[in-house]
Amino acid sequence: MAQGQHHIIPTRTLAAVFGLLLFLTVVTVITARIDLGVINIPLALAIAGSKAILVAWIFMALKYDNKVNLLVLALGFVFAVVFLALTLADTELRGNIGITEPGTTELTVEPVESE
Amino acid sequence: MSSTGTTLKHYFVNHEQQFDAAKLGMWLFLVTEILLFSGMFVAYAVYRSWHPEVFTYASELLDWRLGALNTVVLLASSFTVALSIHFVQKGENDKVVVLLLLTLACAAIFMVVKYIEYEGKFSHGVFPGAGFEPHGIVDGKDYSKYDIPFAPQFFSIYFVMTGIHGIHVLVGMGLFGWLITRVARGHFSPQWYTPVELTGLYWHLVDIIWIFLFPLLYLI
Amino acid sequence: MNDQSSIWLPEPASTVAGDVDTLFYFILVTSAILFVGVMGAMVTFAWRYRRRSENDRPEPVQESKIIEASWIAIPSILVAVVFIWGFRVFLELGIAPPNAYEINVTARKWSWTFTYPNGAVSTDLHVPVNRPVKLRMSSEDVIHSFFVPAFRVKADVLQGRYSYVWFEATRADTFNVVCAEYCGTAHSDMYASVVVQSQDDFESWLAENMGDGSLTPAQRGERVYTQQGCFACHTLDGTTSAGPTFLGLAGSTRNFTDGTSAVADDNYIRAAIVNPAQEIVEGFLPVMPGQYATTLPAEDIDALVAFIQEQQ
Amino acid sequence: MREGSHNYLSARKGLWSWLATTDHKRIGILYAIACGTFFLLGGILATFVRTELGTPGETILDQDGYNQIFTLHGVVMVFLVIIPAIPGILGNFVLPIQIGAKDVAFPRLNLASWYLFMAGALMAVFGWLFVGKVDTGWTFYTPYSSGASNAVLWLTSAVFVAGFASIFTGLNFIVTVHKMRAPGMTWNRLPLFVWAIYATGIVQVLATPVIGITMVLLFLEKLMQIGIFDPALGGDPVLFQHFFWFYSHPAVYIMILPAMGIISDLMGTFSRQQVSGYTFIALSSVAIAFLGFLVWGHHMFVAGQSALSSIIFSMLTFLIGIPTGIKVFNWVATMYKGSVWLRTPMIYALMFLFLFTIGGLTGIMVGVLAVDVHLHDTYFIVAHFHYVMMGGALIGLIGGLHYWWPKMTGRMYNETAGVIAAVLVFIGFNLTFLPQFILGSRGMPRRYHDYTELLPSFPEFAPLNMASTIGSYILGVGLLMILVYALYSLFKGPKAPANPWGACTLEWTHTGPLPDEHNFHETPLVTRGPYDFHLADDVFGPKEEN
Repeated sequence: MAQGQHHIIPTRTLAAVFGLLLFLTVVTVITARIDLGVINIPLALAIAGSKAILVAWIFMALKYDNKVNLLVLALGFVFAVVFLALTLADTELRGNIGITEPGTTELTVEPVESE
Repeated sequence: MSSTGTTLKHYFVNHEQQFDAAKLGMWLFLVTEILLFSGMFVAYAVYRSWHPEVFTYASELLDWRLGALNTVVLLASSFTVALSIHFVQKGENDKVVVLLLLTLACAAIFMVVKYIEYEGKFSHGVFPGAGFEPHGIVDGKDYSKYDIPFAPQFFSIYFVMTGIHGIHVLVGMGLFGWLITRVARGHFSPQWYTPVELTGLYWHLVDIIWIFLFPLLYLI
Repeated sequence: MNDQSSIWLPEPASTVAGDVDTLFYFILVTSAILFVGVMGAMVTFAWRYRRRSENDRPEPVQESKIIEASWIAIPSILVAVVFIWGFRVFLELGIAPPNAYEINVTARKWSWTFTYPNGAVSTDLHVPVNRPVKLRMSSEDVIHSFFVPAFRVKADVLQGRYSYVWFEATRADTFNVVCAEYCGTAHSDMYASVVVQSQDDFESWLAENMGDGSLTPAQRGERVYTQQGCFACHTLDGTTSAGPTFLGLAGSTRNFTDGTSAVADDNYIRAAIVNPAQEIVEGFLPVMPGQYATTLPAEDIDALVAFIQEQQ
Repeated sequence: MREGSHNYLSARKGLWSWLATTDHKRIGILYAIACGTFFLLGGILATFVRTELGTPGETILDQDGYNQIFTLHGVVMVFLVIIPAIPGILGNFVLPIQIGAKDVAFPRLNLASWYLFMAGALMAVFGWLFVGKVDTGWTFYTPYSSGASNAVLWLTSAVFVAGFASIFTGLNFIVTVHKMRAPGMTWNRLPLFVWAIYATGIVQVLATPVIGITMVLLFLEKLMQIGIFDPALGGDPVLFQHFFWFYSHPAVYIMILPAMGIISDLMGTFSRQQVSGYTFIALSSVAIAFLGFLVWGHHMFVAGQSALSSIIFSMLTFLIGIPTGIKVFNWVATMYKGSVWLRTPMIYALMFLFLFTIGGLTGIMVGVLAVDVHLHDTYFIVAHFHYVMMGGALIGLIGGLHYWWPKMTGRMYNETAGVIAAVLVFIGFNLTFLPQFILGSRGMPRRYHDYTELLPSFPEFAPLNMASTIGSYILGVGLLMILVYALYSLFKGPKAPANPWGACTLEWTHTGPLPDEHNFHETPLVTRGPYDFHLADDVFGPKEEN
């Protein structure tokens, strides 16, 4: 199979994806301007995530490619999230086991009576 | 990648294997870029979760209009790169040169906008790290009001992230310049266009990183 | 099992040390048995199946599923037991009893200082025997680590944050304190000793140390001003930083962002420390941390107020 | 097979044929020379450290000198020897031949990796020698490292540059294994050494970029005080430890997985038996590569991280401890009903099993939350990681070097010298590090220049340290002996036959005494597994009915 057999992505698809990306950019700017409280960050991340998936799936031709490349990209993100999640598991919950002043111990383990 | 077009390296069985190998190698390199930036996103996330009010307050100094413009410019450059791969697969090299020039132009605009942003900040004392002492009034915002604890952290992370991303854009521009000269000299054909494809993949990833950077820094 | 002091662990001298040692010996013995078993198998196989002739080719061996299943299950169970046991003892190590006697520890490049609630300061840690003691530790520069091998307790001491360690000494004796986190040139000279005394010895030491140790409230306020990092936002020389300067603050009238104003007497200053977000002075932002109400003992706050009032 | 007139060594001549080579075998030799020299440097530094600690009080180094020496010992041994060595030397030389390929997927990138590695290495050594002697330890913990002298910038950029060599090597091997296997070389016919290098490649590609960004952030922290890690500026030093250990724990799997690959091959060849649990070992290598990313927090149980994250990290650490243990059982089971041939490579393989099992079991011990509070940052940890890193990865490397020495140099080394050196290394190693377990559990802290103050309540520190120092001298002598007879064999060693060990992986069965420049004349067709000795009639002649 000579190199030329590679799938050529039609320009219409590329243009459609580009349009969708621009649209999503406008959406994310608008939604960020209005204060939606706590869902502001997840929403912005969701839109950015979908834009990223669009770029990867079509522009980077993952759709037409050997799926190992998709696995490699997915692994990249998975380990970035692992790094983030376990670091936040530390930074978010610090100092609540050592101090027994009232109100600071979220872990409901009553201290062991020293015999 | 010798210049005589469709050379098949002796250690590969056929073109297909050589092309797939190059692509897998590029994807693995892109994963290292993702993890490089993941470090900075973790720093951003940790400091934002510790000081959300300082981050939202300090991000008011970033001009989201320029950020949005940069996003559109990068998306456009991604689009032109994707088109250039489309036409190099069809062998219409003249269109490829135009499209790559357009991509280079977009990248240049991106860097100019970034220069304007940085210039605006540096001139008012907003530096990463120790040099941070904002002053002056710019379109209604009194910069000296932004000198609060942990604001330096926000701007340090902002400058490190956009700085390293900017360096990647510059590297991309260099690659496109090199690519344009080679396309002009007719090195690529529908049978062999690997460098164009790989540079395109690299550029799309630089765009994806900015897609995440823009909302996190400028909008929320 | 945990009282004999074998060559492995120093003589236990705290309540929690016994549990740690039992767990340590359990793992040590199980590992030893496992190790001897594996090495025994290795040596017997190596000897029994040694090569007889140059090109003999043994038949391939069919792996038995039972052995494979067992050498997955047994280590998993062992490891689960050890994890849960370790987790329970870790909670014991982590949570200090509420009635613990609290002492402040400050680590700096290459020495320890211990400050007692009554203001006594000493370079050796005197503690009463059979009473839980909790150490609230912070460092003035790099990371150190407070480690008393006899008590089996250790915690890194960080700058700008408190870390805690608690123990209950069971023997009146003197034990070594070492720094377990590399902290520079004289890391290996950063010694102190824990002097465990009977209750009344401890009290008499405390009383007689109280004399030279106590400072005037203003001096003590100044130490709190530096230790708590107030200098980061409040200067003493009149220049405004993130927060108002202390120079000339006492007695001046303060007008607030909501238009009201008040004279800065001692109650106002105390309220500003304990509940900063309530009234914000014109031209400043509500960014002062609010945890001083819980983290600063009353004497420290009084000392700070005295210190601020002195800044004229 | 044409006689050796045209093998990879004699095909081209001259220094330029080495410095500009893209032949994976020559690049392997280049790595061998580089890593060998750095190992010698690291070893000399280790002798300094042990001589200083041999007797209480100041012996040959003052406090600063001692701190600087152990820092360079750490940096050289970790970043310049044990991480690049096995993938660089044996991975480069053996992997392409074992899968029947003519070369790696990107040969020029392979050479570029060597130059990047040398650039990083020279920056580190030059920086330490001339710019300023760094004394922060190889872990560069802030705020000490961000406050120390500017020489730290040299070491951090050296680690950054050398990191890329590791990334590109890993990337190269993954693509090679995916795309360039010979016909018939299916995934379950890959030798276990190839599986191990493949898994290591995954770790190298996924983990090394994070040490890159950590070094950049430390560089900026030091240069511009960006205040991310320095608590004086509002940063958090524990965050630096998260960044550092997110790379450095997977890095220990970059060190040990290739050695496990070597041991699997050695056990197979020298027991002339199927490696027991082939699929388990292959898949668990890849599983360890991924699980290795979940456990870094067990370095920070006392560092002030939240209790919940310590508990999570401890639990995940045991998840990864089990497959490693089961691999050891499988290796021992390989010898069952085999035909064990105790030559030097096999002696090192058995020594690996002995030392690595001790290292692994003590690893479980310090993975337990409560026990680690007492043992963290003591000599128990020093002994543990020397047992797994030196006892594991380095002994594995030495075994591998003996095993592939005939194929790399066309010469046989002296067998009796090999055995004597192995015994010396074994005795020296155990005498050095077993006392350190006891030192550590009794409470002697790490990185201590002097322990005279502790002697009154810990009198046994002096004899234990002295024993450890004597042991380190014996170990040093043993290792030097290997170097001597290895160099001797280069010139005076007898010519090696094409398959001296009766192995049946491709590098032994399908190449001459010295492989050709392009490994094979025609790409081999693979018909059997790597350890199917009972089918290997081409190696042992027709099977006589006994």
